[in-house]
Amino acid sequence: MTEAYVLALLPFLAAVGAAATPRMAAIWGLCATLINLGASILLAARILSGGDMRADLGDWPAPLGISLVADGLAAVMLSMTAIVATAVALQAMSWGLVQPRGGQQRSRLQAGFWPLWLATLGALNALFLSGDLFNIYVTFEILGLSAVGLTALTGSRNSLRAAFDYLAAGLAGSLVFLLGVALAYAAVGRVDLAAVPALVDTATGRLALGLIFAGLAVKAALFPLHFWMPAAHSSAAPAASAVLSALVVKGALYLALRITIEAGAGIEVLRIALAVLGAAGMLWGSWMALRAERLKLLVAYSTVAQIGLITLAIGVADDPSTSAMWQAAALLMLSHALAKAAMFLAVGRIAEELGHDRISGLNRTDLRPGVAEFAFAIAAVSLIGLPPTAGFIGKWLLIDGLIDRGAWVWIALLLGGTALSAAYLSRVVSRCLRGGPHVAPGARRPEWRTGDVAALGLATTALALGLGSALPLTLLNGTAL
Amino acid sequence: MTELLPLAILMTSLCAAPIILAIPERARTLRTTINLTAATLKVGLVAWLSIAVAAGGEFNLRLGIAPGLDLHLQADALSVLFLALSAVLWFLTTIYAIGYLEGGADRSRFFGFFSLCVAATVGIAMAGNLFTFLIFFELLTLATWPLVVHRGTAESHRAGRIYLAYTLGGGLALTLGTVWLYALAGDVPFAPRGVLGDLPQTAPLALTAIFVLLIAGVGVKAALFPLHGWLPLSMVAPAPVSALLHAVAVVKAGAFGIMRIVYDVYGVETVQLLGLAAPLAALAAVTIIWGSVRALTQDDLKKRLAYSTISQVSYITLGVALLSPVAAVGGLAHLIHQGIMKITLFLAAGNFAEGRGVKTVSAMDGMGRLMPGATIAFTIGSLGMIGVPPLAGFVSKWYLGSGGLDAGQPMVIALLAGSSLLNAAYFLPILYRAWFRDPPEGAPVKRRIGWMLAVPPAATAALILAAGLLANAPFSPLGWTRFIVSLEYL
Amino acid sequence: MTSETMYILAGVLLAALAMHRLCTARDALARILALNVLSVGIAMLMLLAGRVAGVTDAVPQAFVLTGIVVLVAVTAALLSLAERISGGDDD
Amino acid sequence: MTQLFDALLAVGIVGVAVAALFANDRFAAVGAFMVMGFLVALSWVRLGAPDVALAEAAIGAGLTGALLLRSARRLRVEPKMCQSRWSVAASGLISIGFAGLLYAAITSVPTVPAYPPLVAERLGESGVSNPVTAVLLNFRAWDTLLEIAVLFVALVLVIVVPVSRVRPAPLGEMVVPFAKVVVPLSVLISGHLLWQGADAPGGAFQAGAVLAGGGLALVLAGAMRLKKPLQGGILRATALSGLAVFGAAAVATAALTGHLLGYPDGQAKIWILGIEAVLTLAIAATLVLLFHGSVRRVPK
Amino acid sequence: MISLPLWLIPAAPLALLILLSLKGARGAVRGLVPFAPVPALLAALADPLPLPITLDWLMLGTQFALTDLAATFLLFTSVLWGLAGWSAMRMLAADPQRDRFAALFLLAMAGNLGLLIAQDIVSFYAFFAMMSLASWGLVLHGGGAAQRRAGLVYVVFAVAGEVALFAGLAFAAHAAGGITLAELRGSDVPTVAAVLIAAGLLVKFGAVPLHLWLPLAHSAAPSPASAVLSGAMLKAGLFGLIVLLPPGLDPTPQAATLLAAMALAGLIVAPVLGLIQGDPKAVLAYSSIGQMSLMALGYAAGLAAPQAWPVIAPALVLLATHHAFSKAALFLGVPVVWTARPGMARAAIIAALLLPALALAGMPGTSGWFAKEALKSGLSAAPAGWAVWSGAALLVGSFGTALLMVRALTLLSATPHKSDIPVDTALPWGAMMAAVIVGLSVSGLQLPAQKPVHVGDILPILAAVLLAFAGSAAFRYGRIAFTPPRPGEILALFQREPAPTPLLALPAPPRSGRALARRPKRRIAARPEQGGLAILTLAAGLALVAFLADAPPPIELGNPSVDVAPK
Repeated sequence: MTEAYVLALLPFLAAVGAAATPRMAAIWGLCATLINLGASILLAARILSGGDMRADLGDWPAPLGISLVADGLAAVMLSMTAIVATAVALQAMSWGLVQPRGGQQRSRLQAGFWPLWLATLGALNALFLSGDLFNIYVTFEILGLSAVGLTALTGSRNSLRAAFDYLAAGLAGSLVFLLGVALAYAAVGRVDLAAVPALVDTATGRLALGLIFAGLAVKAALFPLHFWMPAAHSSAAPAASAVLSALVVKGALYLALRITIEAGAGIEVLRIALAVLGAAGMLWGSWMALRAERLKLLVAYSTVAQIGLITLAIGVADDPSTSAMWQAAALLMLSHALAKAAMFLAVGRIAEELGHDRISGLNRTDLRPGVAEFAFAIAAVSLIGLPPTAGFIGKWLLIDGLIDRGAWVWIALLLGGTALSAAYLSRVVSRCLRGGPHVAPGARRPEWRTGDVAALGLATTALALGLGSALPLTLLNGTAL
Repeated sequence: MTELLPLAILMTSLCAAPIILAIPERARTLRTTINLTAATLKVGLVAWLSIAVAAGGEFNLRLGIAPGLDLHLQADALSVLFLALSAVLWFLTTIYAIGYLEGGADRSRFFGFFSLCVAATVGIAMAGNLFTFLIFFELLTLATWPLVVHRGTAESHRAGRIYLAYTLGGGLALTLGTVWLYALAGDVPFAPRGVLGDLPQTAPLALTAIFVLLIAGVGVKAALFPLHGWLPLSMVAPAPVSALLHAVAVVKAGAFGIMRIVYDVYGVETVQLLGLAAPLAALAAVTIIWGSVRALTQDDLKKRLAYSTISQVSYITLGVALLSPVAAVGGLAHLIHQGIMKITLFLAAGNFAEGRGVKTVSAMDGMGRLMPGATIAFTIGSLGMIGVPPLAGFVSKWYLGSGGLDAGQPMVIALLAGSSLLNAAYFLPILYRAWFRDPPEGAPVKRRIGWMLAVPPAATAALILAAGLLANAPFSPLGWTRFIVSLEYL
Repeated sequence: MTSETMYILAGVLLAALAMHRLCTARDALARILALNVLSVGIAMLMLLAGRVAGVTDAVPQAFVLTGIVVLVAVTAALLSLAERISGGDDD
Repeated sequence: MTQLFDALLAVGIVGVAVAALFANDRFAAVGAFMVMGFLVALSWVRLGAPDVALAEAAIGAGLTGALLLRSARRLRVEPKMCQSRWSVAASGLISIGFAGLLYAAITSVPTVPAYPPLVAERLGESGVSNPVTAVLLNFRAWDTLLEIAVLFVALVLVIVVPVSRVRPAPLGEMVVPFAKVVVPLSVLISGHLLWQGADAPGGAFQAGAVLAGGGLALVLAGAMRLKKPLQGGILRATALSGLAVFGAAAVATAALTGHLLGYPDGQAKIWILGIEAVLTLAIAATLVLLFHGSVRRVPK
Repeated sequence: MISLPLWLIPAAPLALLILLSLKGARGAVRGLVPFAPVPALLAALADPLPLPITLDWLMLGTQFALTDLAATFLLFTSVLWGLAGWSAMRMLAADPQRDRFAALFLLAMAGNLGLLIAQDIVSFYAFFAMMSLASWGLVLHGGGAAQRRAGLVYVVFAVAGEVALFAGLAFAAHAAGGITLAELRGSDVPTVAAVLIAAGLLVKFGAVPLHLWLPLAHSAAPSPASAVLSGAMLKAGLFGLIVLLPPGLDPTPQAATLLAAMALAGLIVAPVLGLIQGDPKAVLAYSSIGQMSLMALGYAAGLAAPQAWPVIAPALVLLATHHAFSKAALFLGVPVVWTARPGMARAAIIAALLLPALALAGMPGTSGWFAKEALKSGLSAAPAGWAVWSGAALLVGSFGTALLMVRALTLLSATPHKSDIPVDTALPWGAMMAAVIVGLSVSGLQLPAQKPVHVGDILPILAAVLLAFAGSAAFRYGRIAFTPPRPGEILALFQREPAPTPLLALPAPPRSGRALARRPKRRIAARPEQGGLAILTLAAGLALVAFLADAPPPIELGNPSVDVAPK
C-alpha cells in the first residue's frame, strides 16, 4: 500500500512546499505530479496482478479507524487523475511562463496555482482511496475549497463571483452531505462505506442516502443543481478549468457510483431518480451548449451534459452485484475526464492565440488553425462518444445492458444526448476547420507550446483509450462488489 | 509475415495520415513523396493480398477491446473487391489531388484527412465483425467532414453541418443496431451465409428491427432514398473529394455495409425468411428513380453527378436485395463499375472547373473542342452510366436484369429500363452541349491542365472500357464477383 | 418529552430555518450566516444521534469538532471572496 | 428541573437563531449568531460533550463571529429585490416538511452506535485518556490531517484572493492595554488546554483558537505587523508548519511501523503531544491569517 | 481466298478511330475512312465465307460468324459505308468539325458492320447501340436549329428503342438460358420479350408510328450520313428482326396482323406526308418509310405463314439490297446537285438520278421491279385473306413511291446552288450510280424465274407522273400557294417557338440550422437564493423518495414486460 500512501500524502506535502517556497512552486508541482503518476500506475499494476488492497490507517480497523481501499475502480480513477494531472501540470508550466501580464501577477498566479492544484490532487486521491463517509466529507471540503481557489485565481470579477457562488453552493452541498452522514450514523451507528448496504434496510438509512446523493448532486453539478458550475468552469484559467471540469466533479460522481455499487439493488428508486435527473441534465446542458456564444461556456455546459450522461449511466445500471453495467459509467467518467481536460486546455490555447473565446470569432482570417484546435476536435470525438473512443465503449456497454432489459426510453435518451453533443461540438470544430477565404495568404500559424502537447496528448489518449479499453475494464472487473 | 498483410494495408494510410498532418505546409515535395509512396505501397500490398486470397489464404487479426468485443481484421474475397477499388482509385485520385490542389491552402490537412479516409475505407473493407465495421464506418464520417468543409466557405460549412447531421444520425442507428445484435447474438463476425444461428426462429421481431436500424445506418452513407440529402450538398468539396469519397469511398462504404449485413451477418436465407428483402429492394428502386429524376433538374454539374450517384449506388443495394446470385453478381460488379465510372465523371468535371471554370451544365457548350481529353473521358463515363455496351455499366445492368428475372421480379427490367432512360435524359444533354454546341464567345479563362490532372481520368476511362470489354476475362471485376457470389450462394 | 428530543427539535429547526433563509436571502452575509447556522444544527443532530443512555459517543464529537474547524476555514474563505467582490475595483 | 432548563435552552437557541437569521441589522444578526453559539456550547456541555462545546465557543461562536463582524462592515449590502411570494412560501413549506422528515427519520430508529465499545476497548492503546482526543489524533488522525489540509487550503485561498483595500489601521493605543492583558492570558490558557487535552476536554483546536484570539489582539493593537502575504514570515511559516509536520509525522510513522499514522508502540502519547503542540501554533497562526486576510495595497 | 478473321470487320473502323486521336495521323485517317469497311466487303465476297470465331474473354463471351444472310447485308452495308464515307470526307473537307464527324461515322460504321456478324445477344446489342448512338452525332453534325431538334427527337427514339431492346433481350436471354443467338433461336421467346425486341428494332426500322424521328434525322444529317442512315441502318432493324425473331414454326397471326397494319399505314402515310414536304431529303426519307413498310409487310406475311418464309426471306433481302443502293444513290446525289448551278449540268445529274428513282418506284426491268415481284410471289403464299389487299398495297406502294420520287426530283432541281461543296463529291456518287447500274442487271439474275412484265406494273408510275404534272399545273395556274408544313408531323405540335429549353433553376436550399446559435444574453446565477431553493428542494425530494420507498421494490426500467428480479 506504499503507493496508496504516496498518493494520499505526497500532494499535500508538495502543496505545503509549493506554498512555502513560491519560487520553486512549479518544480514542486511537476515532481509531485510525476511521482503521483508513477505511483498510480504502480498501484494499478499491483491491483491488476494481486487484486484489491486495503489498509487500515494507524492499524485501527474500520469502523473505528479509517481504511484506505484500493480496488479496480479506485485504481482507474487514480490513474485517470494522474494522467490528467500530468497534462495539466505541463500546461500550467507553460501557462505560467508565457502569461503576458506583469511579473508580480504571474508569480502570484504561480504561487497560488500550485498549492491549490496539488491540494486538489491530494484531495482527489484521498477521496478515491477513502473507505469512510466522514473522511470523504473532509476530502470534499478540501476539494471544494481548492477548486474554488483555482476558480478565483485569475482574479477577474467574473471568476470571483463564480468562485463565491461555487463555494456557497458547494458548502451547502457539503452540509447536506454531512447531514446525510449524520443520519447514516443515526441509522446504523457507523459511517464507513461498508455500512452502506445496511443503510438500505431502514427508512432513516435510506433518507440518509437520499441526502448524501443530494449533496453529491450539488458537488457534481447535476442538472438542477448545476447553476454554479458553468460560470465557475468558464471563468477559471485554462489549466484550472481543466482540473475543475475533468476531475473535481468526478469526485462526487465516483462516490455516487461507489455508493450505488455498495448499496446494490436496495436503492432502485434513488437510482432511477438520479437517472432521470441525469437525462434531464444531459438534454439541458446540451441545449445550453448549443446556444452558448462563448467557447468556454460551451465546454462548461457540455460538462453539465456529460455529467448528466454519467449520472444516467450510474442510475440505470443494473444491480451491480449481478451486472457489469456500472462499468460503463466508470468508463464514461474516464473518457470524459481525459477528453474534457484536453478540451479545456485546448480552449485555453485557442483563447490565448485569439485573444478571446467567442465562438463566432473563431475563424479569424489572420490565423491558421493550430494544434490546439486539432486537439479540440479529437477531444470532441471522444466526448461525443464516437468509435473507437472509450466513451463509445462506455455507451456500448450501457446500451448493451439496456437492450437486455428492453429499456428503450433510456436508449432513446442516450442516443438523443449523443446527437445533441455532436451538434454543439460540431459548431466549434466546424469553425476550427476554417480555410479558403477565411484564411489570409500570409496568415500565421500558432507556435507549438507545451500546452498544445498536453492537450494533444490527452486528446489522443482519450481516443486511443477506446482501443485499449480492455485494460480499465479488466481493472474494473476485479472490483469487489 | 503474410498474416499481417491486412494490418500493413491499413497502416499504409493510417500511419501516413498523422505524418502528413504534421508536415509543414511548405514541404511540398516531402508530402507528395509520402502520399505517392503510401498509395503505391497500398496498391502493391492489395495486389499481393488479392493473389493470396484467390489462392485460398485466410487472414484474421484480432485485438480484444472489452469482454465480447474484438477488433477484428480479416480479408476475404468481398474485402478484396472493395480494397482493390479503393486502393487503385486512391492512387489515381492522389495524383489528381496533388495536381488539383497545386498552390492551394491547407494541403497538409487535406491530404492527412484524405489518407485517413482511405484508411477508414480500407478498414471497412477488412472489418471482420460488425463492431470493427462500425468503428471504421464512423471514422470515415469524421475523416470526411474536414474534406467537405475544406474550402472553408459558408456554403461548405453548411454542407458539412448537414453531412455530419445525416451521417452521425445514421451512425447512431447503426450503433444501436449493432449493440442490439451483439446483445442478442454475442460477437457478430462476418461469415458467408450469415451468423445468426437459430435466432431468426426465436427472435424474428428483434432481428427485423435490428435489420431496419442497421440498414438505416449504412443507408445514410449509401444515400438510400430518404437519407440521401447530404450527398448533393457535400459536392461543394474539392473535386478529388467528390470524386473519391462521395462517388466511391463513402457511398460504397454504405453499399458495402448493406452487402455485409445481408450476406455475412443475416445471410440470404434469413433475410428471405424474415421477408426483409422486398422492402429493401423497393427502397432501392425508389432511390434509383428518385435520384435520376432529381438529377434531371440540376444545372450544377457536380450536383447532377451527385444525384446520379444516389441513383446508381442503389443498383448495388438492389442487386443485394434481389437475393438472386446473378443479381448479386450485378450488384457487386456495380460496386466496382460505378466506382470507376463515377470517379471518371468527377475527375473530368474537376478538370472542366479547373481548366475553364465550368461548373454548370449550361456552361458546358463546346467543351469537347476546348478540352477534348477530359470530355472524352466524361463521355465514356456518361455512356457507361447509361448502360451503353460494351462499357462497364452495361455489364452490371445486364446481370441485374437477369438476376431480377431469376428472382421472379420482372419489374426489375422495367426499373432498369426506366432508370436507363432517365440516365440518358440527364447525361446526353451534357454530351450534346459539350460536343455539338459552339463554345461561347469570349474565350473563357484557360488554365493549363497538368499531367497530374489529365492522366487519372484517362486511366479510369480506360478502366471503364476494359471492365466492360474484358468482363469475361479472369480477374475482371465481374469474374471476381462471380467468385464471391459462389461463396455466398451455394 | 426528554431533553434529547428537545435538542433534536432544536437542531432540526435550526437546520430548517437556515435552509429556508438560504433559499430566500440574497445578501452574502446572510447566506454565510445561514450556512453557519445550518452547520450548527447538523452538529447538534450528529451529537444527539450518538447519545445513548446519557452518554455521548466520542467519535461524533470528533466529527463535530472537525466540522467546526472546517466551517470556520470555509467561512473565512467565503468572506474573503465576498469582500473582494464587494471591493469594487477590478483588475 | 433539568428538563425545564433544557427546554428553555432549546427554545433560546432557536429563538436566537431566528434573530441571527432574520434580523435586518447585520451587526445584530452577527451578535445573535454569537449568542446562539454560546448557547449551543452550553447545551453541548449539558449533553456531555465539553470538547465540542469548547470548540464551538472558541471557534464556532468566537472566531466565526469575529470574522463575520469584520466583514459585516465591508460587505456591500445587496439591493433588496422583491422576492416572489411563491418562492418564499414554497421554501417555507419545503423547509417545514424537511424538518418533519428529519425529525421523523432521526427519532424513528434507536441508534446503536458502533463506536463506544470500540473506543472503550482501544482507548488504552491510544496513548491518551480523553476519548475525543484519541479519536482525533489517533484512531481517526487521517481525518484530522485532512482537516488541517482544509485550513491550509483556506489559507492559500485567502492569500491568493487579496482584498483591494488599504491596510486597516491598527486600533491603536486604546487597545494596547487590553492586548497586554489578553495576550499572556491566551498563551497561558491555550497551553493549559493543550496539555490537558490528553486527558480532559481541550486539545489542539481549542488551544489554537484561544491563542489565535491573543494573536488577533496583537494584530489589532498594531503590535504585530503582517508582512507582504507571499513572502512568508514567521506567522506564515508557522501556519504552514501544521500540515507539513503532521504530514511528515505521517510519513515517519509509515516508515517506522508500516502503517500510516500508526504510532510506534508505547510512544503514542509523545507523538500526539508533539503533533498537537505544532498544530496549536499552526492553527493559531492560520486563524490569525485567515482573519487578517491578504491585503493588497491599493496603489496611490 | 484469304481467310479473314471476322473480328477485323468492326475492328478496322475502330482502329481508325483510335488513330484519329493522334493529331499527326488525322489527315491520313481521313483519307482512309472510305476504306474502313474493306475487310467487311472482302468477308462478304469471300467464298467460302470466313469461319466463325469465339472470343470468350470479350464482354460476356463473344461469338462472331458470317451467315449467308448476313453476308448479303454485309455486302451492301460495306459498300454503302465506304462510298458514303468517301462522299462525306469530300463534302466536309473544309468543315472544322470534320474529325468529330469522322470519329462518329467510324463508330457507327463499326456498329453497323459488327452487328451483322454478332452471334451473341450482348455483342449484337453492343454494336446496335454503338451504331444508334453514334448516329446521333451524325444527325447533330450541322449544328443548326433543325439539327438540334432532329437530334433531340432522334436520340429520344433511339434511346427508347435501345432500352426496349435491352429489356427484351434480357427477358429473352433469361428464357433461353444463354446469350448466343443459337440458344435464343432454339428457345421459346416469351411474348413480352418479343414485343420489346420488336419495338426496339422497329424504331430503327422506321415503322409507322415509330418513324417520327426518321424524316427529321434524314433531312438534318449531312447527305452522306443520310445515305447510310437510310440505306444501311434502317436495314439493321430488318436484319435484327430476321435474326432475333425469325418466324418460327407456328404462325403468329396477332403479331402478323399488327405488323401488317403498321406496314399498310406506312404505305399510305409515307406518300401523303412526303408529298407536302418542302425539303427533298425529307421527301426521300418518307419514301424510305414507304419502302421499309413493304419490307415490314413481307415480314408480317412471314409471321402469318411461316411456311412461306423461305420464299419471303430472299425477297426481303433483295428488296433491302435494292433499296439500299438506290436510296443511297439518291442521297449521295443531293450534294452533287448542289454543286451544279441550274442548267444543263444539273439537268444531267437529275436525269441520272431518275434511274435509282425509277428503280425505287418498281419500274419493270429495274432491281425494284424484280424485288417487288419476288415479294409478290412471297406474299402469295400468305394466308388467303391477305392476297386481296397485299396486291393493292404493292400497287399503292409503287404509286406512292413514284409520286414521292417526282416530288423529290422536282424539289431537288430547284434547290439553290451551294458553292462551298467540293465538286469531287460527284466521284463517290458516280461509284454509287455504277453500283446501281450493275445492280439493275445483276439483281434480276438472282431471281429463280423470269417474270413477265404486266401493264399493271407500269401503271402506277405513269399515273403518278401524270398526277404530278396535273398537280403542278394546277398549282401554277390556280395560283395556289402552298407552304410546306414544319417538319416533324405531330411532334411539330409540341415544338415551342423559342427552341432552347432552359434548364430548371436550382431548388431553394434547405433551411440552415444557424438559428440555434443565437440567443439573448442571460446572467448566470443572478439569483443565488434560487440555487439554495434548488438544493433544498432536491434534497428534500430525494430524501422523501428514499424515505418512503419501503422495501426495495423490483423496479422495471423502461419496458414493463421484462422482469428484472432483484437479487
